[in-house]
Amino acid sequence: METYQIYSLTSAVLFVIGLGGVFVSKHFIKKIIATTIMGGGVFLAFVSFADRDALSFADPVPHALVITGIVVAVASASFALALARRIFQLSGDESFSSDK
Amino acid sequence: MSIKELLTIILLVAGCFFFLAGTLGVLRFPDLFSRLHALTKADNLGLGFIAAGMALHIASPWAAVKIFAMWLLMLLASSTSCYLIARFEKEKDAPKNRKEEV
Amino acid sequence: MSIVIDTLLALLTIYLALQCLLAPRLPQTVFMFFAFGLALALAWVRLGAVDVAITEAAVASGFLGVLFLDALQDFSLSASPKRRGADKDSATQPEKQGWTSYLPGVALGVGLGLFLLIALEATWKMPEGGGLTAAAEAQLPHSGVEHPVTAVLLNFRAYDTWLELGVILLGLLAIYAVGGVKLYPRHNNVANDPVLQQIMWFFTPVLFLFGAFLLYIGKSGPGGAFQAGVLWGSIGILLHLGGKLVFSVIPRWVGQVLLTVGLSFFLFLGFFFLARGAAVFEYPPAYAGLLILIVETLAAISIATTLTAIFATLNQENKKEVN
Amino acid sequence: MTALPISPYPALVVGLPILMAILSLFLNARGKALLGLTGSLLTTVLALIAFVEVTRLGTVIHIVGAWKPPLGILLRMDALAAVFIGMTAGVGALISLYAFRYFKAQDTKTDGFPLFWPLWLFLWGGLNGLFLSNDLFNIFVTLEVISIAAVALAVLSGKAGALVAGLRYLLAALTGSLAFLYGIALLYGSTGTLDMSMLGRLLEAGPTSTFALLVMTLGLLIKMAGFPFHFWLPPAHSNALAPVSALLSALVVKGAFYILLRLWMEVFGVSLTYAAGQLIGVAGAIAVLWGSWQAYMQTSLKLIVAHSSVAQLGYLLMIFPLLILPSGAGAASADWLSAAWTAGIYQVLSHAFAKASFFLSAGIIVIAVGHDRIESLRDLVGHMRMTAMAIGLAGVSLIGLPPSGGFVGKWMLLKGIFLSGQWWWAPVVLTGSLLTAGYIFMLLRLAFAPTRKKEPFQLVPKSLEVVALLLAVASYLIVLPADQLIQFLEGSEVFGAGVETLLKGGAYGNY
Repeated sequence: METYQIYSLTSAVLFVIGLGGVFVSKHFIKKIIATTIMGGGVFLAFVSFADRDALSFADPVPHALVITGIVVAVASASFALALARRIFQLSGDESFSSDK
Repeated sequence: MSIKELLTIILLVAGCFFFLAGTLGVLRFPDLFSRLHALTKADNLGLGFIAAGMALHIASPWAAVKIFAMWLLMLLASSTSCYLIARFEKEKDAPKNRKEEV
Repeated sequence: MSIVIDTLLALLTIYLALQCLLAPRLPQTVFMFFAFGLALALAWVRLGAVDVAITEAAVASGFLGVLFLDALQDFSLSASPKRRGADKDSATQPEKQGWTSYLPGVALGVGLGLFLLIALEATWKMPEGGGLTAAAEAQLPHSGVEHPVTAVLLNFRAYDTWLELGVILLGLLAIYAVGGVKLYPRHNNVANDPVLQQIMWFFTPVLFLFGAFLLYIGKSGPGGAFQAGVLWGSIGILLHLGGKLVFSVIPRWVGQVLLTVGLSFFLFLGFFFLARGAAVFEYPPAYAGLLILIVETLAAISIATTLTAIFATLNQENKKEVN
Repeated sequence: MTALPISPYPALVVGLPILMAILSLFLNARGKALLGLTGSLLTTVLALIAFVEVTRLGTVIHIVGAWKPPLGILLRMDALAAVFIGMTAGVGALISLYAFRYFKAQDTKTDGFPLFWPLWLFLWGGLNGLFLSNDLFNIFVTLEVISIAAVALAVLSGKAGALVAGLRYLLAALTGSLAFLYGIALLYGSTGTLDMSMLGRLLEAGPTSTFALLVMTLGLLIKMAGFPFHFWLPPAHSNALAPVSALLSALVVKGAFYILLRLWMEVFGVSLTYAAGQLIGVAGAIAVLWGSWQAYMQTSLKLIVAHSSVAQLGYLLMIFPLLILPSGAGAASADWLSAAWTAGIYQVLSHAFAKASFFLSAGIIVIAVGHDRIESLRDLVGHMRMTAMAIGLAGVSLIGLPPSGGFVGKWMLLKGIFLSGQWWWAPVVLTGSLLTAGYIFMLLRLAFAPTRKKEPFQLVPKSLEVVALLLAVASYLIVLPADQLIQFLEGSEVFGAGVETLLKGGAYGNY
């Protein structure tokens, strides 16, 4: 087993953990963190392929994509956090009410 | 094995030992202040040993300066945050304390 | 040996991710999140992606973690009566329901398990695509920089990076749209701790220098606009926490210029070349290096300002809640 | 490498709205509104020029930074993209006019939600970028621009209900985007390119491409509120401000549909099976029935309209099974393909115009009466003839009665269904139409019913009513150039010949 294979398999596991977390978690912050974990899995997949395709240096395109992706994900997550905090301020809710 | 390598290994092992001790302290000590104590003192020392070991291993003056600067910044940051957490804890008289549970 | 290290690191990452979601209390979740981010950064170093590791440690784990930590004060300190015991895990909630209430959970578990198996098979049996390493290597001399990742980010796929700067700005606008805050808040409790003040004044130039170093080194090695922007942004956050509010000191229009200068200069450059008959973002090779450095500097300034503004806005919400 | 003509317009229609958004940040609330409106109109003009350019030259491209794919990003404006950009321009311009007046009338203390304008211009730039991009990762970034801007617009009112709906929407959209991105990672890993045309040629059938198809389809279904994932749409759309609801339902969900169409037709030619098409068709069919039924059961006007969006999006999913041939059938004999395509396009166009008109009318009624329970429609005809007419026309277009655009869409869909022999979809289309007729006529009955006790109707600016009516009328006017439009679409590579090559060999295009 090569190094990149370990991490690409890990990426699939992380993605599924995050996906499950988004559905199962109750608290807003946990849901947001679950999307971040999902994102971590996706980015790990990209980078592990970059390592596989390395010549004199690792494939730079996935690295650039992941940097872009991380920043985009952080922007969305901080927006989600702002929404969650505002909801808490207004109504005191920490989770969606239909989720029991 | 040259004397340099031997020294590197000794330094790294010592660093790891202090890190381990610090972590053990964080996990096992009863209250926040002693935990902070374990965390910052032991870990700073451990980091110092590891930094010294790495500097010896790389053996280039420029790298040694960088590693030393890294250690110094870490020291500053960790001691400041230790101080701030302790002050926050001291000023707060309420018995229920969230940071303690971490 | 390296296989063992990688396997351990992979298992640690998975363990931390699970712990992060399963931890019973919110503070634990957030601290596990920090640890998860650092483990992921280590994984990226193992995979040779130093740029990504710096970005992950600085933006995803660092900045986002700080935001979560800040939010923690909001959620866990106030014991509002309308709280619904949301911290608890779904399985531990002793509700009086029959076995049918477990059906959705079981179905979800089975579905996720199947999904995981297919995902693992798909990753395992992936054909070799070959990637774009060779193409990037061939074009690298024409890009104006020596570091391939910077070349891809700011030249080959400059359009993506431009849109990404837009996304950051948009994120800030979106946070304003949530409402409940004045645009440029005025602080009322100034932290006048001598140690904090001293450390603030010490770290400000150090962080600035280190950011500038990363920005400049991005031309030839790991580093660049995003990493530098986050470091500079952390200056703003530090000053904000120390009671020196960046946005109430500078005039409003300066703040607006700083927020948008990266995105708008990038766009201006694109339109400038378009007007001269070239494609958007088509830098003439002779000036490419210089133009990229200018774009990166301005982008880093904008990123730093935007991150500071995001933090200041969210932190102010919290201040309002506590006071 | 490619003989397609190069044009600057693809870059301009993305750049201009975002430039205007940046500029508007420097102004005060009043200036933001003025500049926002100017920017919208300028973007509309530019988009129409670009549309004409495509009708004149055929597909035009713009190679960003002059770096050719696979390393660089290609913007490609073909007939399909041109139609979507034109639709965005048409609907967007009218909604901008409405919003300008609406916010002035609605909210005086904050000077009418000034953040609407930069957010909407960002959204517009993102949509145009999405329609033009030929690069999967770039599509992901534009999708994120769209999601963040859309959610920010949806929560603009700042009410708790809107915020909760917005967070639900944002989390769903984030999950969808990341699933989409995961598919991109797998595709990049197995082919080493992100360019859609190249992917279509290089992709080989296997577990990886099948899984990529699965996650990307799921991700886009979440984003376009396809059946099992429609939960976020009704609260988000019904809680937003009127112009925002119109934008969200007319334009934003169409973006995800557009990408789904492109992916299935251009990239995943090899991994598609007959069963996959049937599956997505079933999801669409359930959405049609469930959404229509839910709409029929609602008692508030905006919720009716929002649930009806779920149903109308279901019709869009139902064209997918028609586009995949059963194994053994030759593409040459499949003469229903163009009918199915046209059905999809007309459904998108008519839904965009009719639904926008519907939401804007609902906004007018909320101003006039103060709430949006359906009793508020009582005696609407007596008080606001134009709004009543807009609701009537838009409703008829949603049902799919002639001579509306919705009729062309549903007629073509039925034609495609019968020609392809997949008759089992036909009852769904008809039942959906009947249910739609049920709730539309319920609304119209109220509108015509005279009241004894006069509810106080507030005065509503006439210009708002005119815009809503114009949008409703537009959903009929799109029928007039039907012939030309269909020819225009079939002449481009995606349609007609393009689809057939695709279905034969999974290869696309001429470059």
